[in-house]
Amino acid sequence: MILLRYISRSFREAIVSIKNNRGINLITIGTFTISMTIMGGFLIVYVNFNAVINKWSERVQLVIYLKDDLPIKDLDEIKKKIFSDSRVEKYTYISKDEALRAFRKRLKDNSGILDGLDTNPLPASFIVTLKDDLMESDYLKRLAKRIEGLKGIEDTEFGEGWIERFETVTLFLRFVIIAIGGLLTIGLIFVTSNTIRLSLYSRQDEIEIMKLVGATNWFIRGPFMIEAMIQGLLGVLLSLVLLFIIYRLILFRFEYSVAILTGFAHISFIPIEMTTCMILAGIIIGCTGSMISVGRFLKCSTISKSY
Amino acid sequence: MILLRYISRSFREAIVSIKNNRGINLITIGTFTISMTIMGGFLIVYVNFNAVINKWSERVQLVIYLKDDLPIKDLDEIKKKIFSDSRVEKYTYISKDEALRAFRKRLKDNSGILDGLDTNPLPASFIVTLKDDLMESDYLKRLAKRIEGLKGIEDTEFGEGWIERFETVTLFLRFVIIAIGGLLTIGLIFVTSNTIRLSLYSRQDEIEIMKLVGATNWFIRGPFMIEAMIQGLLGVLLSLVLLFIIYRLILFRFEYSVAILTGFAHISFIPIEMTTCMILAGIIIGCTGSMISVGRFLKCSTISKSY
Amino acid sequence: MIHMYHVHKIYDRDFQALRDITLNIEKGEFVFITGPSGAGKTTLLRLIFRGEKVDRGQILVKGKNLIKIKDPEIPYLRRHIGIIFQDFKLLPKQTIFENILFAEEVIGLNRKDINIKKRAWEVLSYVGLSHKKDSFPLRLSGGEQQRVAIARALVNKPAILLADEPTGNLDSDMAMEILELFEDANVKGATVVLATHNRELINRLRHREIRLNRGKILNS
Amino acid sequence: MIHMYHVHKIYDRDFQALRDITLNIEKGEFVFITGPSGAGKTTLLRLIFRGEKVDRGQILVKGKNLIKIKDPEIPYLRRHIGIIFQDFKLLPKQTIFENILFAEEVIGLNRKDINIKKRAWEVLSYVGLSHKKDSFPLRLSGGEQQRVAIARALVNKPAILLADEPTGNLDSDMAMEILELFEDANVKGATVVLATHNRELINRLRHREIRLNRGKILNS
Ligand SMILES: Nc1ncnc2c1ncn2[C@@H]1O[C@H](COP(=O)(O)OP(=O)(O)OP(=O)(O)O)[C@@H](O)[C@H]1O
Ligand SMILES: Nc1ncnc2c1ncn2[C@@H]1O[C@H](COP(=O)(O)OP(=O)(O)OP(=O)(O)O)[C@@H](O)[C@H]1O
Ligand SMILES: [Mg+2]
Ligand SMILES: [Mg+2]
Repeated sequence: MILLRYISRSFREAIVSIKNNRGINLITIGTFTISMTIMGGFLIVYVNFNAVINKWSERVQLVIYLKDDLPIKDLDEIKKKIFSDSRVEKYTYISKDEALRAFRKRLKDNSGILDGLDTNPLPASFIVTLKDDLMESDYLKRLAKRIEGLKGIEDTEFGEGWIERFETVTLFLRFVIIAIGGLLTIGLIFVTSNTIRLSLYSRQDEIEIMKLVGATNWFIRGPFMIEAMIQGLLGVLLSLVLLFIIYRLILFRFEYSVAILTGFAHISFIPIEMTTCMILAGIIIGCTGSMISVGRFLKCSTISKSY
Repeated sequence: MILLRYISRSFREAIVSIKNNRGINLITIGTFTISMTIMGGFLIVYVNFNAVINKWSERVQLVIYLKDDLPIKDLDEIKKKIFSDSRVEKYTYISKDEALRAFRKRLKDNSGILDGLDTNPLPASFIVTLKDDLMESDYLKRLAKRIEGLKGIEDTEFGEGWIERFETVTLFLRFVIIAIGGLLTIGLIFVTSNTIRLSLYSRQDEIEIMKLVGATNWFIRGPFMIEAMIQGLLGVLLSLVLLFIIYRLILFRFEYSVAILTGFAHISFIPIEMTTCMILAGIIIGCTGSMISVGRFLKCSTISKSY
Repeated sequence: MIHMYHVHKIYDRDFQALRDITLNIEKGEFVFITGPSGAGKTTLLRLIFRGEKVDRGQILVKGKNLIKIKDPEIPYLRRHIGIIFQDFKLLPKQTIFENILFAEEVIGLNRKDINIKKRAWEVLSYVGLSHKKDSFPLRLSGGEQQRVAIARALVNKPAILLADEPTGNLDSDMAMEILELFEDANVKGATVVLATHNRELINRLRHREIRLNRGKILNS
Repeated sequence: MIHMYHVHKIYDRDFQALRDITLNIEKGEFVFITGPSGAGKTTLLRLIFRGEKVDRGQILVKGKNLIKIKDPEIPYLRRHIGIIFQDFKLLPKQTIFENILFAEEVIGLNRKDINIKKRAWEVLSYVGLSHKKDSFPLRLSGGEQQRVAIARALVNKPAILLADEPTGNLDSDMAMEILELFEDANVKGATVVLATHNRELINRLRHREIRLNRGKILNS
């Protein structure tokens, strides 16, 4: 009951204070919105980039070129070796003929060159793909090393090497997001604590009177904390709305080009869990910022030195 | 002389105020640093992305495949047509033999397939590149249309179509930079005006006394403006240092992978003109922020209502 | 009620605002603190409600040792003390009735409770202002504002009343009215400590006087 | 020097702090503004130095029409007026000498100029404090602090001295010393307007008294 009254009073006072200091509050909410929009923008890029990579990494594959005229025994040996590896998802056998057909396709209009061939110069091959855990091109390399020792193997090759490149990019993006997120969080705590300090200043007299008549620090603190939490919440909500609008605009304006660029059809919004995290972050940042400044204010402001 | 004294006094007072309100000042400078770092990060990405595209777009070329056994007369006609276009930079003739040699190179290990050929199936061609103005793949298309009508032309083809994709990405990046830049600028103006308001509050008595003894608004304003400009300047300088460190780290950690990714060897820092702009922006933002809050403060704070 | 033993208060490292103060104020006493400007009157009062820490010596207020008191306990100490200043310290944007309610709410009471309102009303009629309960402080005369401040100080029934120059902004007629309120509260049981340099007041009411000068007690 | 014609001042849309004030204060006069708390004394002074705008009527100060004065001109008006308050308003972190220099610097003089320093020193010796010039305000008695405030008000040689309850925080001996300084400045040519509710002062010096009550002039 007392806690409930405490919270409801804090809320009431916070709303009064927000109404009375509309300017500063708008500024803090604006700053929250801006920072969270930047953060959210990065999240959108990250989430989609990750999805693209996952798509692409389906193409991570090991190609094992076989010697011509391999005895069945050796072939079985190789099959067994590949299959016994627990992380291999599937392997496909491509015969010499199939290889030539595929090559012809790749040459498209120039495939005429192949017409004059007497023999098929392309080797038969196994194409091995790994299970889900896609980021580990290292594993693929180790697998290749192990297999290369077997009899009957001409050469091994990896699917394009794209993945390796993008692994670094994802790592890099993740690094950037964490760095920017950290910076923005600190910045936001600064800004909220500043705003709260401003509203503390503008209510100095009231606080002095509270201390005079015996208010506990929590009584004084309550409204300011709620105020900052409301600021954080509103800021984040606004930024989500803004992000969604931007997202729709991008979808509308750039979807086609992004699709050709990434080979991936759909750009998705920030997933719901991350959205929740952002909202919580807004509230917690507001709370932290206000705690800091109210704490400092209560410590240093003594009652009425009217000397 | 008077102006000089005014500025030197403002400076002196600003530095005293910064010393006395170290906490708030650090916060503003920190916020500047963070925002400018984010902004600068985007600029680095943008600048390098642009450079990569410029490199790539050197590959924008129109390939004109010629019919076999073309009479010299027709060949000259085509040459004249191409050369007469003012935007064409150069055109190279590739004979059937050269084409085959290049193809063999592209096939690398599989070039054995070509050994069995009786005739050379590849056509001779002209490769046309345009002058500098690289973003206009449209122009290349129009050129192709015009040339296709001529006698002796088998087909025309473009270099890869990459450029079109990246044009959109550059546009998009530019859009993002402008948007984030705008948002951060507004945010920073907010934050500085807040900080300045805090230092105004903490110097309320002094300002009241100034007004009492007849200080002009410019006299009161001076130190606060200088204070904010120093904050802005320091913030930007710090962010440049930070950016440079990050830049070196990226160079160290990611250069190789970025190089494979972009096909481009060197990542460059923000160019000097943009750096200058950032520094100016810091100062101007500080100045604007302080003007706003001091203006409002001087308007509303009247002298000593000791009733 | 208030006991000080060899209390020292030092400002700015080397300025002795109070030196070696020893005094006892018993329950129900009415004491004047007097002395010229800068003597340390305000400082003495600030020590009592823990607006400032003692630098040396011992101080006991209502049985609590203020040397040992912890920060979270200070509000509870102050609930036993009603404090009144020269400049009234009312909230200008609230009516005088709301100003009183505010003081009740601060100590954890529910402002919507009917008993709380009744108490506020009672204390306002006690200082003779119940008919102006919906006025804003700035619309009242200085004497009336000070009476509101006293009502606020009394509403939580404190054992001690501290007043620092409560009549400094008032002319002598008003000052006498205000003084009577303190007198009355004292009769009803409150311990009153009143700092002033107005000899007129001190001469009118014959109470114990603690004379300070340059931080020292002259006689007691 | 100061002329008011049917001046009205309204606060909060409907509260008449001053009604229909008409008065003339000539060059070199010494005038008391008296009246009970809330009568409008402070408000009257605030109108003179344009701390507040007049709502109706005309007001002329040193030949300037304050109705028509523009914001950037206000500082130049105030340079002709020395203003003194009850609470001294000194900068606590600067010595009293620096406090005086500050007032000179504010009107555009160079604080490093030797003449400026000389003037500050002169005005401090005038109020009898040159020997304490490197003390900080809080280390002085109230009377001394008020003398510093007066020195600061005088340093730019204003034609008018406004004082709002300048002795409100001082005991009567100190009050008399301060009053003599005003008297002296007046003799040297300054027009002095002093608001107070301290009858003792008014009775001691026989000067014109403008009595206010509820915003109206009673007699003049
Ligand atoms: N916070 C402070 N910092 C430094 N000095 C202080 C502080 N508070 C008071 N002083 C000094 O302590 C001395 C005593 O001050 P105090 O306010 O107690 O005097 P007082 O008797 O109340 O005087 P007055 O009658 O003018 O109110 C003064 O010299 C004052 O300058
Ligand atoms: N800024 C303001 N807003 C609203 N009302 C005000 C304001 N300033 C003064 N008043 C009101 O105007 C009236 C006159 O106030 P003023 O301060 O001029 O009185 P005073 O004669 O100086 O009183 P005191 O002797 O108490 O200083 C008072 O009722 C006061 O409440
Ligand atoms: Mg005092
Ligand atoms: Mg007044």
